[in-house]
Amino acid sequence: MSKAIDPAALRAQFPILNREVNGKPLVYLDHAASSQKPIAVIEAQREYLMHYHANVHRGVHALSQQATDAFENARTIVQRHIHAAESCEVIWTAGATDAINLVMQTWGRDQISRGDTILLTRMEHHANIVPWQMLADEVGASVDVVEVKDDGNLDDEQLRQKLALGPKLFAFTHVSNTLGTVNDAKELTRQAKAAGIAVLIDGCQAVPHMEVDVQDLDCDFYIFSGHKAYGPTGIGVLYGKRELLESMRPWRGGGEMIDVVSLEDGTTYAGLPHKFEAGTPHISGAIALGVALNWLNGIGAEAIMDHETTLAAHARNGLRSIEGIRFIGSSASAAGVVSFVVDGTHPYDIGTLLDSQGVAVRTGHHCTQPLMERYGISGTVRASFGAYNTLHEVDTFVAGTIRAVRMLRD
Amino acid sequence: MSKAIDPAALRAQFPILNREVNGKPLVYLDHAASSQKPIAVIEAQREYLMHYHANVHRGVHALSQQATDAFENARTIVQRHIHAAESCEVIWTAGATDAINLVMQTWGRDQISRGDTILLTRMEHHANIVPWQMLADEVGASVDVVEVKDDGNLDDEQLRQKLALGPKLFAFTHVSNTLGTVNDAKELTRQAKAAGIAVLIDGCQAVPHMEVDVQDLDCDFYIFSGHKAYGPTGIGVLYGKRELLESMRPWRGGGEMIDVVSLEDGTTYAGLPHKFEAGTPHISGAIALGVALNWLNGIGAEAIMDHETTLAAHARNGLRSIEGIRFIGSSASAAGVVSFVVDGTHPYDIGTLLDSQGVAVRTGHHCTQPLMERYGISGTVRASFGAYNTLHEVDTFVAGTIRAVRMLRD
Amino acid sequence: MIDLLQQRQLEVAKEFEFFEDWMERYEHIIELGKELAPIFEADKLDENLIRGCQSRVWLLAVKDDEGNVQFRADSDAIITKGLAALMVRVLNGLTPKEIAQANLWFIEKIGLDAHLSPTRANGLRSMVQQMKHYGIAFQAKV
Amino acid sequence: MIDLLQQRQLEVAKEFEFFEDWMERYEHIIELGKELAPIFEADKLDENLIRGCQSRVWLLAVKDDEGNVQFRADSDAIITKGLAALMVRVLNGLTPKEIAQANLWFIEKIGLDAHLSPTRANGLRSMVQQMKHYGIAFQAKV
Ligand SMILES: Cc1ncc(COP(=O)(O)O)c(C=O)c1O
Ligand SMILES: Cc1ncc(COP(=O)(O)O)c(C=O)c1O
Repeated sequence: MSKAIDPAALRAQFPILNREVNGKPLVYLDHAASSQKPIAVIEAQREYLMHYHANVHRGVHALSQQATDAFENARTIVQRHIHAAESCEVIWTAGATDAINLVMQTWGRDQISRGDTILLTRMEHHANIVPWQMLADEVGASVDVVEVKDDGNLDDEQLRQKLALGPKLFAFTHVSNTLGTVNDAKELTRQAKAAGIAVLIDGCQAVPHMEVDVQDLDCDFYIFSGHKAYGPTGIGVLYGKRELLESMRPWRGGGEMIDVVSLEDGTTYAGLPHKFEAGTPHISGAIALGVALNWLNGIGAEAIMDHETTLAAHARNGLRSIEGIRFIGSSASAAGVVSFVVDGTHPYDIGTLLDSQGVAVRTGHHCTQPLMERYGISGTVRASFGAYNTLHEVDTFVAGTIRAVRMLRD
Repeated sequence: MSKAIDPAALRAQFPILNREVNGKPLVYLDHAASSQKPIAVIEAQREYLMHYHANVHRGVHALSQQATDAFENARTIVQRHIHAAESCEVIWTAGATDAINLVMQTWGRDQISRGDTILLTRMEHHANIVPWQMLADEVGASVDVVEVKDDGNLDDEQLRQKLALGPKLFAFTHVSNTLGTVNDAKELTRQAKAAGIAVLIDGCQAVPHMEVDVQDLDCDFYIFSGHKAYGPTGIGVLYGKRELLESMRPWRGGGEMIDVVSLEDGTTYAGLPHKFEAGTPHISGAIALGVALNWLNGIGAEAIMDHETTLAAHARNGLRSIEGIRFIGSSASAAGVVSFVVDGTHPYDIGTLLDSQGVAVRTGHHCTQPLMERYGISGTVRASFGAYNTLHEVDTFVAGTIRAVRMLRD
Repeated sequence: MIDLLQQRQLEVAKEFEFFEDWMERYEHIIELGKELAPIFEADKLDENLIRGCQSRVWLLAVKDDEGNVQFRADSDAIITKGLAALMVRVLNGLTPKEIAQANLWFIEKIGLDAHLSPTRANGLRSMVQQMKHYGIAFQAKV
Repeated sequence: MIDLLQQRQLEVAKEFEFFEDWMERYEHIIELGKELAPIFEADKLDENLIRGCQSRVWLLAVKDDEGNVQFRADSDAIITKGLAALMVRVLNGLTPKEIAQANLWFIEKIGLDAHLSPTRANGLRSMVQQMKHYGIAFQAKV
């Protein structure tokens, strides 16, 4: 059993949570868009820039060595965190979006051709849709989706049918940023792999909330962003199976990713992971992401997930009294996300009125327009929780929403 | 006339300069690989993460608004700094390498085809070579270079001849990171544009050291990295002329860069600059880069350049007494970079011995292997200066080099 | 000559003076939104649409017999509609020139300037710009 | 039975004990590098090359009549060559098994462990690994 979270103690580590917004104490319920950062992460980045910044690799001087060691150590932290077999399977990217585009432009361009199908789900974030649409357009392939049922779960039956049609790739989100649905990533991967289909998992909303083991999942690619996992902005991760990464051509060209550059004899490339890391990397971001994942580990993924689902359940209970409320997504296995619309009100109005009470929620399509279409709406109000949120904050949010709806309807 | 720099006063703003390395005070002469950061930049990034971090754009809540305003304000700072006509001509990238690859993969893929030539110079950084080789390989185009003369200047006569052959693109560095050569970017651009050739300028080593005016240069693209210009890691800039950027297809797909995403009706893209900024950007990095450029401006580009060339001249004078020393690059218009080899010694040995005396220089090919080939060497020792370096540090470096050479030769 | 624009702005500023916090201000804005007559569905055309990131605003303008501009506006979000109502109330019936040159100080005065930031999701800034464009366009056509 | 490996490591450790700073240590390492007989140009083959990022190391190994391993090494950088000389001095003539299982504590003792970091540009770590690989390979062939 994991130790339960004490959010009060945790909160002391998040300086931003002390601030006021519109004269009210900030209640930050926009974790799914980006998490706040514990002081350890902020200080790690500052510490690096203050005391041992230098460009990594190839430097003979001590600073460069120290920076390189810290940078590569962070890679090892990521490897252990997601249980990758080797650290060279961890590629630093600028974020989740960048990581998916890397796979699309390298593996995708080589493996997907005219007539092929790329299978997605209706609940994907635009980051896991648009790159595949672009690729499909370019090579004459097509994009298909597994539909979502009313409750926000994938249509398993349809999934089986669509896998049987033999798509080249099945790319799906581990946890939905809009619905909170937690997909059974292991089972989905098993089905796809059994049919010889490559699997990419978008782990943006999973890594901050649960244990992830890429070897156990057996997926080909797994990607996530640092800034949603208590880490800094501008850094993300692509995990790929070694043989796969090795077989892929490089994407960005430049320093670091080369072996020998010659104008006359052509250029040869470096091995993993550097082959995919052209140019000076986001050194401070990688180091600070390592600290964030260690911090997450210290609390425990299970404890965080327990805490967040408790908060979400409490929020649903409170909101249920609102007449005309409709929850979007009500999967039994939902993570700490509550999305809803209220008859006769616009999400923007509710979001604005919550903001004026100090409560930060996200409103709109959450970069999942195809999912909005499915539910026949243009957007939702979404509250999403992190380790640092409290039941008291949920109460403030619920009371604020009730007040907002009353004002809008009266 | 610009005010002369007082490096002693400046140094107080760089915490890292107080540290010791191998028991000796750090003498950091590796500015061209990456600059150190003034405290204002480090604190701006920390301040952001401590007090107003949120995901940008689309958020109705106050934090998101504050973050977005700061992020977009940083774009305006960059615009003014490089004298771009409009802020939407400033695209955030993960760095210079990422920026060049963006141009290669969008503009390049559309404009360069079989039989076309891409003209570079022998002194380019791998970041401005490898992407073009990759593109050339892909489409059947070829890469040609303008050679460098013994003194490290471009061969003007050859340039004229090669421009007359009608390449599609001329991509060159504003300032050489290995030689220090400052190319007459305005004149080179003028010649190319007169022949209807597109121009991309790699400004990595120019922005930290001199005034840059992209409208005056009249180049099509101008790129640079934040971390070499007193800014943070993980952020860079692509400037492009508006019509050009507008005509280009997007590169990375994902959130932010879309207008409407539909699985059935296809996806439409956002306008500039967002079209090229898929995914959550490096918010803290952009904000801190804005602070770095303001800081640079406060000191004045001219004053920095004056200071650095004085240091470089002082270093050359001191080193000249070493028997068998050979300076690589001796252009009259050289920026604050001193590259050299010493007969009978390996750059790695000199670099290591300097490091043990606290002096950080870079050794090796500096990501310019084709240039090394040209001079028949495998690498150089390179000292590169920033606004914070002093004559006293140069003396320490010179004495340390003399001592190292003596040890290696005895 | 009474300066209608000044008079109306003073009036609005006064109206907002006594609100203690944003909730009260929004309460009033929502009120104004509800009072603003909706436009016809048939007028909700793309060409009349001002896209904010989240809420949509429709804005129509015609020149009346006296050469003054008559605005009509609507939005799918009630707060945005209330803001639109405020703008219409201040600018309606003025001459194209007055509109084109209007210095809308009341926006800052009543604390709505944050809503005018170019990065705001509500489109208020675009709406103000569009109203001024109408002013300029109608001036030109004289 | 004298443990040659231990004895040599103790010897090297003692030799380095009295150096005050890195410059003195490097002075000695450079000395060792100069004393190490260079390998034939003909042996500088790619197959014998261990690539560090900046300096190149060539390493050759043969089994002598007694079944012990004889190493030869060279480098284009003299400090790297000195490091190689140290390694050869400590491991030369040992049995394949001794080499394969060697615990090279002297490296940390004399402060060279920083040079062993996987990210170091000099290839020392690869050299140590390669020497052990030879040990393992020669063991297998017995
Ligand atoms: C001239 C030049 N161009 C391009 C680059 C690549 O910059 P980055 O590694 O930050 O992408 C560098 C930096 O090494 C450089 O000096
Ligand atoms: C499920 C999911 N996938 C992908 C992304 C894109 O991540 P980023 O914007 O950090 O690249 C997000 C974040 O919005 C997300 O929630």
